[in-house]
Amino acid sequence: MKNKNLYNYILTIADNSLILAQRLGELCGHGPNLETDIALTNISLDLLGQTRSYYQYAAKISGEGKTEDDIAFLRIEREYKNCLLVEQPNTHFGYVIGRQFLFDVYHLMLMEKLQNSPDETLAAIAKKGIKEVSYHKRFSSDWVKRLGDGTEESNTKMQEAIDDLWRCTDELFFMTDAENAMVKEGIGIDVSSFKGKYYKEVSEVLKEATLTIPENKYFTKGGKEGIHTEHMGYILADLQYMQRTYPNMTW
Amino acid sequence: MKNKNLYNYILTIADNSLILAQRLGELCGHGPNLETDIALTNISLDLLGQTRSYYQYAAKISGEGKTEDDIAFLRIEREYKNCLLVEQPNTHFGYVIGRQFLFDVYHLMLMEKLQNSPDETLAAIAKKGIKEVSYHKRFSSDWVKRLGDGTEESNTKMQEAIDDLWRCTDELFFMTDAENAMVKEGIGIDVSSFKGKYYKEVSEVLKEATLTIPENKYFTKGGKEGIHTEHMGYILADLQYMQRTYPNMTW
Amino acid sequence: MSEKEVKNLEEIFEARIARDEKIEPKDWMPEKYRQTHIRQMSQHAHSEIVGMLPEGNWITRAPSLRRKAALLAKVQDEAGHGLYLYSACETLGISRDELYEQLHSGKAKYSSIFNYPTVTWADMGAVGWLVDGAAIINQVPLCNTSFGPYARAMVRVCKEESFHQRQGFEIMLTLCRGSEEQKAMAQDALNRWWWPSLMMLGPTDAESIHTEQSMKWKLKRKSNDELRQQFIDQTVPQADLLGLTIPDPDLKFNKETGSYDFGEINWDEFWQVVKGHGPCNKERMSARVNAWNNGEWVRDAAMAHAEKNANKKIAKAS
Amino acid sequence: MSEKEVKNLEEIFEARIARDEKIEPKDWMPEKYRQTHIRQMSQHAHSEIVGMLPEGNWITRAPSLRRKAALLAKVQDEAGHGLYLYSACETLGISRDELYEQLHSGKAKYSSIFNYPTVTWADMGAVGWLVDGAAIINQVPLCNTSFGPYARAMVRVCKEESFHQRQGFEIMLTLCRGSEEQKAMAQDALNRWWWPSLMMLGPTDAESIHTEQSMKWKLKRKSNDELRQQFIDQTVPQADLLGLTIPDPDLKFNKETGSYDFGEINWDEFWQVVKGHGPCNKERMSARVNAWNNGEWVRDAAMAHAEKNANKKIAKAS
Repeated sequence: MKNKNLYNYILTIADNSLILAQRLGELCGHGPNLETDIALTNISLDLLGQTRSYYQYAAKISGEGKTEDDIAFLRIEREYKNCLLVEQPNTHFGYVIGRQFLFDVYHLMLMEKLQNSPDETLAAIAKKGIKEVSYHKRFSSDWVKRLGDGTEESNTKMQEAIDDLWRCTDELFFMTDAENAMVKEGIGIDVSSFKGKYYKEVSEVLKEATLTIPENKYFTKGGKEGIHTEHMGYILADLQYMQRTYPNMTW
Repeated sequence: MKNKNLYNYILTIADNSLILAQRLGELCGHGPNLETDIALTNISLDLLGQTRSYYQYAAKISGEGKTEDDIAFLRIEREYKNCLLVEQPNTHFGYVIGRQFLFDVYHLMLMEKLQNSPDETLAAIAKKGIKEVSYHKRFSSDWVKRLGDGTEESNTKMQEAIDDLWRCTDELFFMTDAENAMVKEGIGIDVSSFKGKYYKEVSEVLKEATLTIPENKYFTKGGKEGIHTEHMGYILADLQYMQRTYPNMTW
Repeated sequence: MSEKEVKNLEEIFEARIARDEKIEPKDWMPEKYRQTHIRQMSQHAHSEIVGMLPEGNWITRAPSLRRKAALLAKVQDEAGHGLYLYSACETLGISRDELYEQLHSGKAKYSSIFNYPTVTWADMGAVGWLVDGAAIINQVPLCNTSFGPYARAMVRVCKEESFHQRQGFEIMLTLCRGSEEQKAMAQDALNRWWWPSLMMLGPTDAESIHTEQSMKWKLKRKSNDELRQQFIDQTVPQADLLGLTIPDPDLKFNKETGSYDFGEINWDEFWQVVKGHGPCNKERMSARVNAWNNGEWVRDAAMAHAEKNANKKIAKAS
Repeated sequence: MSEKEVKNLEEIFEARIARDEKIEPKDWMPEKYRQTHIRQMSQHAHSEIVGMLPEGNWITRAPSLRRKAALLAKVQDEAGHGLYLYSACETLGISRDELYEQLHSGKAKYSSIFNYPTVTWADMGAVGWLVDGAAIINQVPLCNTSFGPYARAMVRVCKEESFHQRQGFEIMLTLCRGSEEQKAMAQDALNRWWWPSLMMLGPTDAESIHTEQSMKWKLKRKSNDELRQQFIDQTVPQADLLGLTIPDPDLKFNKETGSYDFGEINWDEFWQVVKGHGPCNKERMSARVNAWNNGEWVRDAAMAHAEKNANKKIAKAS
């Protein structure tokens, strides 16, 4: 493959959307009310749409006759490059919202930069994505505030989720080799450049939600380099089930 | 395949052991105390051992160069012939015990008949199995009594599990085509012959456990004909994960 | 109101319906009309919500990204249908919480078809093709029913359902044009969903209650048996197109009637499922009740937060 | 007891240990001896119990029936080890519930290695080969430790561990003789488990506390660094046999010492994991605490049932 770095760079972004969409897909029909059920499905659909655009592009540049589905379904676990944050389980609604919020703030900042990439395809996907991700962020921040500044129980639960998920935030700004290479080529985004802005914005929302900003300085990482949590294998077992069981078919 | 009926007959018995072993395997390390953890793992191991003997025999008579693992891992869902009872989830420990108990009573009665089958291999597997299954039954009946005649909470939970699982009991005595054919050949067991005995014995234990014998006369079936509950797909997604992802390898 | 006055109002009301005028929530209506509509619309809404579950079961396992997105969108549409059907109910003076309470306690029914498991991917095709197909036949006449909010909701629902139905058929078509395994999967799904789909059109006319009154209020235009015949006549040629066999040895085109004769329906099974003893009744109800119970703290928090905000605004204004 | 009497008892006690006599639970022992043994044995027991989790993670997904059975048996052995180590602790006058309480509250430690995730099937090989390998090196000397119940437990534990270690190596060997993907999987597992395994032998001697006292009581025979060197010297040739590369560019055989020199260990990572911030500390602890909490009603029921039975017997007897 000629553009190995670009290919990997695309997956680093796209796999987040795929795995988060998959996690949200598990919830469909099980939300706390119809309105949130619909909203979360909507977010899942947006993310899936983005995933497809990225993978179609990656498939094209791979030059190996790959399809979006080959990329989505036929890699081994170590080849998925999503961050650990998006694979965290739907422990309770606080976790769903916390995960979404901590990802959305990052995601929007990334899209805002990426829309100016000289790579026209990536820029176009990002441009379209900004509208969607802005909505996601509004939804998740609103719910962080509702749950944080709701009842005592909801405050405890929201705080628990934030405390727990916090250790996955640092990885968002870890630069993989593919990212560094694409930054060098002027195409990719130096995510570490908006790390400070990220924590500032996140902290403001948490403060408004009357939540405590975690002080934990220990973080986990590995996802972006393909070393995932023990949750990932089970996600993939379901995700890949059909393609693995019935290979080489049209659906 | 020459012995298609015998082959299917073996699977009808063996798949129960496989799927129940798999369900018990999920629990390993998560039991209410070490002693039950060890005991349930032990049962899982016994069942897995039986499964292997059956599948090895089935592989041999299939005459298609199949291995025990091909049979265990490479069928599609509709080809698994286990009853619905064994695929029921580990909702809580009462369900684990209830499922085990309702199966063990049946299983022991089946083994006791099967040890006299003129098919020497089946008779030998059954003979060995009797010792194991007797222990399973003792363990599960004891726990039904402990939980039934324990605290108010445990009584409620055990009753809930029995009430819920009851509808899966009738299927144990449903005769598939393969079973009928093998009964005709004098090799298979007419399970319907000990249905009355089964409900009598189960009822006695439930009574001793101060539990109410369910009066529900509506039952579900389908598993023995390959139509499973919605749980089954997820069981198989995990069970088959490695063999489907990495086909044709030695482990 | 005197008995005579009521009688008078009722006559005016029935006359309006006869003239095809729409009844709106603020209009006077007989109590029985209100109750019947609450019952039918909420049953319909519940069916949409419970109906999300058998299809939701395949979202994480859909075999391609395109199918996954389409399935997500479909299940989301169902949630949307539920939402505006509940809203239509609410115009008759019952709250959504009360309606849920009726569902969760088993007092309210939902379509029995959703108590069957979705066993393979092909079920996503069969459900769309057959279940949505039968639903449309039930629902199209309701676009002209007498109660305005219900009629308007049904216009939108039917449009989306018919999209879903085509999508389901297309899944089946892809399978039938695929490998042997795929075709077998499609046939197997048809085998399992055919009879329950026929039952979806309701009990035979002889057993059906509510019919006469419902006809007058345009909640029903044709009898269950007529609708069932329509469904069969429409579906058999589609099965032929797919190259699939309808699992009914008695199915035969009748040249005299121009319709298909068909075999006996297992009504015992129908009533067993209706009474709560189908393959998945318990699972469906648990899933709904769990979602509701687990969501309580979230709904409470949203309410508390909204109150706090309202109080802040009042404090600011004063 | 006077100070002098205590001093006297202590001297007799130390002399017994020096003569290689076993101390038994009913014997007099210094309080510090008791406490140190409770701490070390319970830490060991906790490690067995928590250690069930990373391997338990692959039971449902083991790639063959034979491997599934072997893995189940192995995890069961670990539960067994936990059981008799807890029993050995109990002989020193602490209950299993108290020991669990110490684990669940984070007061008691367990081996840090179990805070790493088992990412692929090859990890079942690597854990057996490396982690059990390192454990044996730690534990073999304990078969001759001074406290009788601990020494006897360790004899059995070591026998089983060395079986597990061979089994782990055999998994690796099968992978290394397999396809390219399998070999890559094995190498990847070695890459991830190598350094944590070295850390398992404990902090460098300079940082290690408790050492001198432990040597005297035969809770330790060699220093951490000596044990680590022994592990490396034993394992490198095995890696060669497998055709795998140890992920340490500084690893080199030193002809003078007859041992392998090796690169610097990332002790920051070690301390981060020890302090509770490893990749899976939270998951492991939640799994244990959840199992315990979810099991409370079961344990209560068993107790209540036993009491009822005992009362019945008394009633019968009287």
